[in-house]
Amino acid sequence: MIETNGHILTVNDLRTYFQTEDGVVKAVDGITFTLAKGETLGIVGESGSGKSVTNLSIMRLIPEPPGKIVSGDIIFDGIDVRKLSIDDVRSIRGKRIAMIFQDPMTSLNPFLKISTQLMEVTELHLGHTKAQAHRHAVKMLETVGIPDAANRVNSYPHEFSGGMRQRVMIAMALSCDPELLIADEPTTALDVTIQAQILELIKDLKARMGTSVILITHDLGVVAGMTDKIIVMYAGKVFEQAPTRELFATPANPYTKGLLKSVPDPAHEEGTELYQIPGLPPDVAHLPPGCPFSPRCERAEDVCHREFPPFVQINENHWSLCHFAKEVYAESVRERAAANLSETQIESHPLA
Amino acid sequence: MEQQQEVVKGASLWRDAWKRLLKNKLAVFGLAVMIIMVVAVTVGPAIIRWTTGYTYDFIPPDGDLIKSFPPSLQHPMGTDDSGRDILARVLQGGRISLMVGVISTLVSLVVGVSYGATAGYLGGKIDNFMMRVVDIIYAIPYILLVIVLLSAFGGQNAPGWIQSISGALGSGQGLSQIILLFFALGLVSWLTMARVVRGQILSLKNQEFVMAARATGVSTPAIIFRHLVPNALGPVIVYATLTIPSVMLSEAFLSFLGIGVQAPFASWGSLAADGIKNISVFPWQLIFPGVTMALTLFSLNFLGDGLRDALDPQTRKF
Amino acid sequence: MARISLNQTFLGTMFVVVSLFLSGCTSSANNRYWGKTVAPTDNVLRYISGSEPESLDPAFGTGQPEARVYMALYEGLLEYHPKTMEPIPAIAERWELSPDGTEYIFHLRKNAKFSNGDPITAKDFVYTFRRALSPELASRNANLGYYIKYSEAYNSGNMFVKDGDGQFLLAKDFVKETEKKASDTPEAEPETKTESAAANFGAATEFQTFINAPERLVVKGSEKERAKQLEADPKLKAAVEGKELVPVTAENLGVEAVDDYTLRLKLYQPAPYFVQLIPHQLFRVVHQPSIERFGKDWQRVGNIVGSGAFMLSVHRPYDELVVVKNPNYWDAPNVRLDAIEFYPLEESTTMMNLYKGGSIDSVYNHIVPPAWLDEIRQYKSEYQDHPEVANEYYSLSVKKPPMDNLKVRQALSLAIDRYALAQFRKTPKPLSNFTPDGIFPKYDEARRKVFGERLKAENISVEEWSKQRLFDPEKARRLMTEAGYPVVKAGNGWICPTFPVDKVTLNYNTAESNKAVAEFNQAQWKQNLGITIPLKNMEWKTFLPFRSGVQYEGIARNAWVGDYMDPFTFLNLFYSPQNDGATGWHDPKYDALLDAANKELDEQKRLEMLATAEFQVLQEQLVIPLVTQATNWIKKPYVKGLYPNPGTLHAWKFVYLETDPNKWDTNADNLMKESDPQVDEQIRRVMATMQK
Amino acid sequence: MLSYIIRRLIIIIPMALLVVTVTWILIRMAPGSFYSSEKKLPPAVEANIKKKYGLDKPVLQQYGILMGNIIRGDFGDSLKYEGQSVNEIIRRHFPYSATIGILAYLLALAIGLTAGIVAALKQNSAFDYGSMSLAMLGLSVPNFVLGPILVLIFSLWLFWLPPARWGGASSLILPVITLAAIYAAYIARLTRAGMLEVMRSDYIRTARAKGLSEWKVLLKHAVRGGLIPVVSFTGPALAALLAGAVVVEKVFAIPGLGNIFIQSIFNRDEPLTLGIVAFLSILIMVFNLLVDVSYAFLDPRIRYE
Repeated sequence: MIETNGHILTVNDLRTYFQTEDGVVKAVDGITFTLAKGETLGIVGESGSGKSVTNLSIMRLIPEPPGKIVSGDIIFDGIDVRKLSIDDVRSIRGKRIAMIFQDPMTSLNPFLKISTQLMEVTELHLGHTKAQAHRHAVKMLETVGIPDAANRVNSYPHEFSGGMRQRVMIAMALSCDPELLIADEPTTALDVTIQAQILELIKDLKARMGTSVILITHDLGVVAGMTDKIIVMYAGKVFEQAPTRELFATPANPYTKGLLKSVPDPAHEEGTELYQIPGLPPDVAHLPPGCPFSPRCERAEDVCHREFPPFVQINENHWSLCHFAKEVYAESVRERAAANLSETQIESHPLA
Repeated sequence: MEQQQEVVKGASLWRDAWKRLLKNKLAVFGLAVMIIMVVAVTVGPAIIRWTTGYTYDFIPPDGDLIKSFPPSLQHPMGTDDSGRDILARVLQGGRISLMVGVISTLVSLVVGVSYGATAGYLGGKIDNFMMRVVDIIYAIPYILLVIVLLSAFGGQNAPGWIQSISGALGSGQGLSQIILLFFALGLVSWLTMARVVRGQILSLKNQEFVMAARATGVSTPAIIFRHLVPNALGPVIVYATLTIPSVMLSEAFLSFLGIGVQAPFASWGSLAADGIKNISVFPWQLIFPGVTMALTLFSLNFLGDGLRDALDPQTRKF
Repeated sequence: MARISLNQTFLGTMFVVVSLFLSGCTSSANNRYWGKTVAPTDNVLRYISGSEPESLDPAFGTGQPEARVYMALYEGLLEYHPKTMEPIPAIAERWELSPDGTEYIFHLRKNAKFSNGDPITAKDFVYTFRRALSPELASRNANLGYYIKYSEAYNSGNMFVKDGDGQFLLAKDFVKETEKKASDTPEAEPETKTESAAANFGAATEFQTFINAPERLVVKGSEKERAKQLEADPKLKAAVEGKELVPVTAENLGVEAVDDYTLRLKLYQPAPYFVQLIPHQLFRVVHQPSIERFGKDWQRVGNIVGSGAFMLSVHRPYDELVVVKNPNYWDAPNVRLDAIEFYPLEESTTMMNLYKGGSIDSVYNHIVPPAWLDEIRQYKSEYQDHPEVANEYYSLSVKKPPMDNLKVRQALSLAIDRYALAQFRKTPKPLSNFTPDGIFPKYDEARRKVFGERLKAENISVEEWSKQRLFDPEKARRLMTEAGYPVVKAGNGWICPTFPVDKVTLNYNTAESNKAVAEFNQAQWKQNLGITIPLKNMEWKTFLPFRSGVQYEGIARNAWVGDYMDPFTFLNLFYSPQNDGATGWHDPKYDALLDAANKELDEQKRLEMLATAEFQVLQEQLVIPLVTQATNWIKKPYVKGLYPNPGTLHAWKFVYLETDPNKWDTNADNLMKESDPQVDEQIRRVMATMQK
Repeated sequence: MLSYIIRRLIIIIPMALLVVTVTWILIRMAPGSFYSSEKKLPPAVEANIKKKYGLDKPVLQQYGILMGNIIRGDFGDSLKYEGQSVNEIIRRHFPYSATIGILAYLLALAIGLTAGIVAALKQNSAFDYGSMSLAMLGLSVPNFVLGPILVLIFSLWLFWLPPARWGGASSLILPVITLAAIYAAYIARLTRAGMLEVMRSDYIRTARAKGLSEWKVLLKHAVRGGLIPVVSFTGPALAALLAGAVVVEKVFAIPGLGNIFIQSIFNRDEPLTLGIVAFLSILIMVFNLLVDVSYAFLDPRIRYE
């Protein structure tokens, strides 16, 4: 048993590389974070930034080959997941760590009934008989708010709407009462109205069951009201890590600032153009020598193009990967003061 | 401006596919073998004739030499029952086999793509009717079709245009029969092509760019052939590569039944069919044409697979 | 070049590996026999008979595959001699020919029975003949019986013409002028003589009076065709107008059961060789009651009643046909095999595999691929070849240019090296004549004499002349040049730029051997005349009408297997109404010569007349003769009494299996000359009844 | 669903009649007739034959009679094989083709599925490359070459198995292997491709995330989707196999329907050709229908109206 310090999950210097035709892609390159029991962590980043790979690595679901976890520790409840046999990993998957995926349209097996897919989890992990499993499945569907669950449990996925399917996925994930729930962009593929419902559901269930949650998203708005702390990823690296409020209030990284700026604000004056981070997400296989964000960074200087930036600690819980982290932080603090935003006003941020 | 961008994008798509293809070792092997084959069958017969004097139809006048000799320096692949140089015959046969493959596939491409695309785009009753026609042709014994075609249009009965093609290719009626065979095989193999294309078009036709084209008043044939067909080209090209070997096998089958290419011409299939009869006495009669043919089909299949992966990296369908 | 050698290295390696494997395996086989050879444990012959029989009705099936099965199931008046194929006694013990050669009397043995035990009498033969020739049966072989008086008229559904006072009009009164003239050749016999001579042959009966009466006039049965016929002949039209037409019936056929054991056959003209046709399947006796009872199902196992040494026990079409010994057969004690399993197969490689694997004992002819012969020939106890009553030739379309030019035809023929061809095909013999050599010894003699006389003027011996006809490229080039297509030297070879190759094609039907021969001849013409004649192969049924209708341009592959053991079966191919030679050539003189020869009762004279006809065919170069075909045939060494006779048709009752390996055939160069005491004694006994 | 099946079944009949009609026209266009042979028949004999088989009637009338009989299910008697009805010939020879066809398909399935699934699971392994190269070889060697080579090895060198003919289980081994080879190769490639595609799909990731074992993921979640291409291939392939494999039947002298069909064309045996064409086209269409129906069972998303 490894010392946990009350953390349900500790990820230390995780590196997951992919061997591709274009060379080695360092999808995740030295990620470190911890997650306390009952805590919710948000991982934010553009597509390709490595956030999904991080979580697949935790579950050891990286397809091998071409992928490989090159180094790092993944300590889940005192167990080093990386060192487990694949059978032992399976006994954790679905039972102690569960996942919800981005696209509920494709994540459910179209060939099998909902009941079958729900039942097999509890049959496997909880040793349910078919009857028990069936009852449990119905109960779980009711829990996630599916009307007429007793009948609908025998339907096929295609007979459900997208939102309903995601509810089914959540029901499936929570079937064994897991200690950690990883929700990988759970709302991206859904209509805006449904998005809110699903998020509300996750929040609600988390509160009830005390599960720790990792919420992966590219949408800062989603994490604002849900999470305790946030990791911002870019090009396989953690660019900034901070408690949610602090990150929103005083970001210490130009990339985070850019992300925050590009969130549309309904209160914003009409006619002004929406902010857009210039350029495209980087080709992870061919990163520039310096800071990976430097080509797009408005305040990049020579050193940024030349040297890889340091991971600067701003305060106890706030880190930023930037040559000018302190400057950016100071700037944010200034801006915040100028805007005279109160803490309560952050709570009422349009996205929260 | 917009169009230009499209062109650039299209070109890079092909360039990417080409790059991916070059990374696939088996596909590159297949491509290399095919290039070598094509070059060999194109210039090979002339080289052999020039260096040794043998041609595909040269039967020695001396009765003692009219039999099957094992491989030697003089005849690297040995000779066949009639004392003809097998190397010369294999190279000549390659011309016909590859031509059978390519021409029949072209016929199947032209007919199959237009037919399938039309059926798929028009849809409804017309589609249903057109596909039933395909079903019916599919059920008609194609051997009968070949017999009727060959007898009705073969030899002196050949229509002028076939005779002029065979004249242009430098030989008389023997070739016009072969050309008929190309068409007969092409007429059979377009059916599957039509089905493949129709399937592609069905899934494409409701996409936004078609709606857009329709909304701007583009005519139906233009939509089919300028907008839909180019987008279905990937699977079509892949399927075409795989059609070549299957047509070559069909030709071999017809040769096995004795209604294939016209003597003294040969194809790899007919050489193998002849060789298999003597396998226990003169194995070289089978081995050389057989290995050459298998190697070619092998390469074409690899190339087809590689092209499919290169053109369509996400959905690696069979 | 570099590439080729690279490719060769790769393929060469493959080749070495495979051939090492091959040689390692073949050397382990025993050397004495070819393939697996073990003494038979049961008394059953396993024989491949060719394609699936079209029918088990001997009057219906036309091919040799059928004939081989019929020879087990049915017997006729006479049977083929196992070696020579001359007719020998079967159900008839002996026969007599009337002095005028138009009437046969067969004396049937009294103990002959059908397989169900019913006795076989002359009445059964009358039924058999009438049935075989009936238009309703529509047998494709029916014309083989056309020598029998009124059979053609009956088979064609024609009519006699009866005038007011009940008299029938006679044929001799309506002979057309042209035909009369043609038949006025010096060799022709006066008709009256034949009629009087036949009058008192055998027992006098009422039928004999009718059938010996002068031949009645017949006209076409169908109204449409009759109208056409009468239109063409005003004299006939006038005579037939208003007269009563009486259909020719089965009863009018020249076949009569004089008593239960005497059968009389009346021919419309002398045909001394007709007896050769009597063992033919068309005339093998069938069982009337079962045919009438079961209708079209009479040939099925359980229904079928045969007359041969064996009877049907199993028939699984395309798989096997098993016949077992018939206990009711008159000569049953001398039938040696318990059963024969016939396998209908067509793929020669498959047959050779079955043979080598020891699954079969023998096959029909032309099965050993020429390429295998060098190896198989060493096993003399198993492999045999022998000249066949069959030739191979190219028909020429003599009415169309350039084949209408005799010199072109001769040049094409002389440019083929038949020695090399025979050497290449291994078993056939080069053929300079049209009728196969070495099959009809008496005819060969007559031919030598006749040809010698004809060639005296040219001051050349027959041998020399024949030899030159086999290959003479110099003369071929000269003739071609004379014909207006100069052949000139070019480099090492020859060219003939003006020859219209686009007007000539060598057509042949799909078959491995036809292709090989065609390619050989194409190369010969190319090398010796500088002419590249395109080849064209056609599927069989496409080819047939194309050839027989002389639709082809130039050359068509042809071959003929004699229906009976007489040169006439070959010379008949150029007989105008027949034209199976497919050349488009007609000559009334030639027809008249053949007619006259067939009426000739003196055998020697007749053969000389036939030889004269053949000389004309050769002089006109209507066809390019290639080879005398040969059987090419294998049988296991323990199979005895089976001979490579000229038709490869075996009288099964002489066949037996020898279990003692010491008595197996060993190194017999020619089985036909080997004596087998058992078989010889059996044949002698059968033939003894002829002397009664 | 039921009404869909019935509708599809009903349309089979007119389609088969159309196929028969086109085939009939082709036969009539082809030169030669069933009675043409080496010997040119005398006109009287030819007239007798034409009369006997009703060929002297006007062509349209012949067609009418033919179609009338066919609609009643009577294809008449073979012209080549006297006294045997077409129905009887089909009934008699179909079982041979069906036996080797089904055995070959089962063998092909067993080999192809195993090889394909294992190759997909061990993608890029030696087994994957080995089995897929073998499959490619199977697709590149014509069966008229493979069959005789097998015969040479097993019948003529080792004397283990009979070289040809129908009779006993041992005689089935070589033809079944010869016939199965190309199908096994095809199925292996289809299976591998299908499995690879499915194994990459999201729902397989879901299944894995549940903690299911690889085998369970494979058998419960992947196989159904992965085998759909195999099923679409099975329809036409099985129909073709049942209909007889001409080459194998010729090489091994098996009295199957395929060879008889080809022979009937060469013999111009019109009723037999038409009968077999009708039988085969119905067979093909029924199998295509079966495939479509089995999609509905395999894939709950598919519904036929």
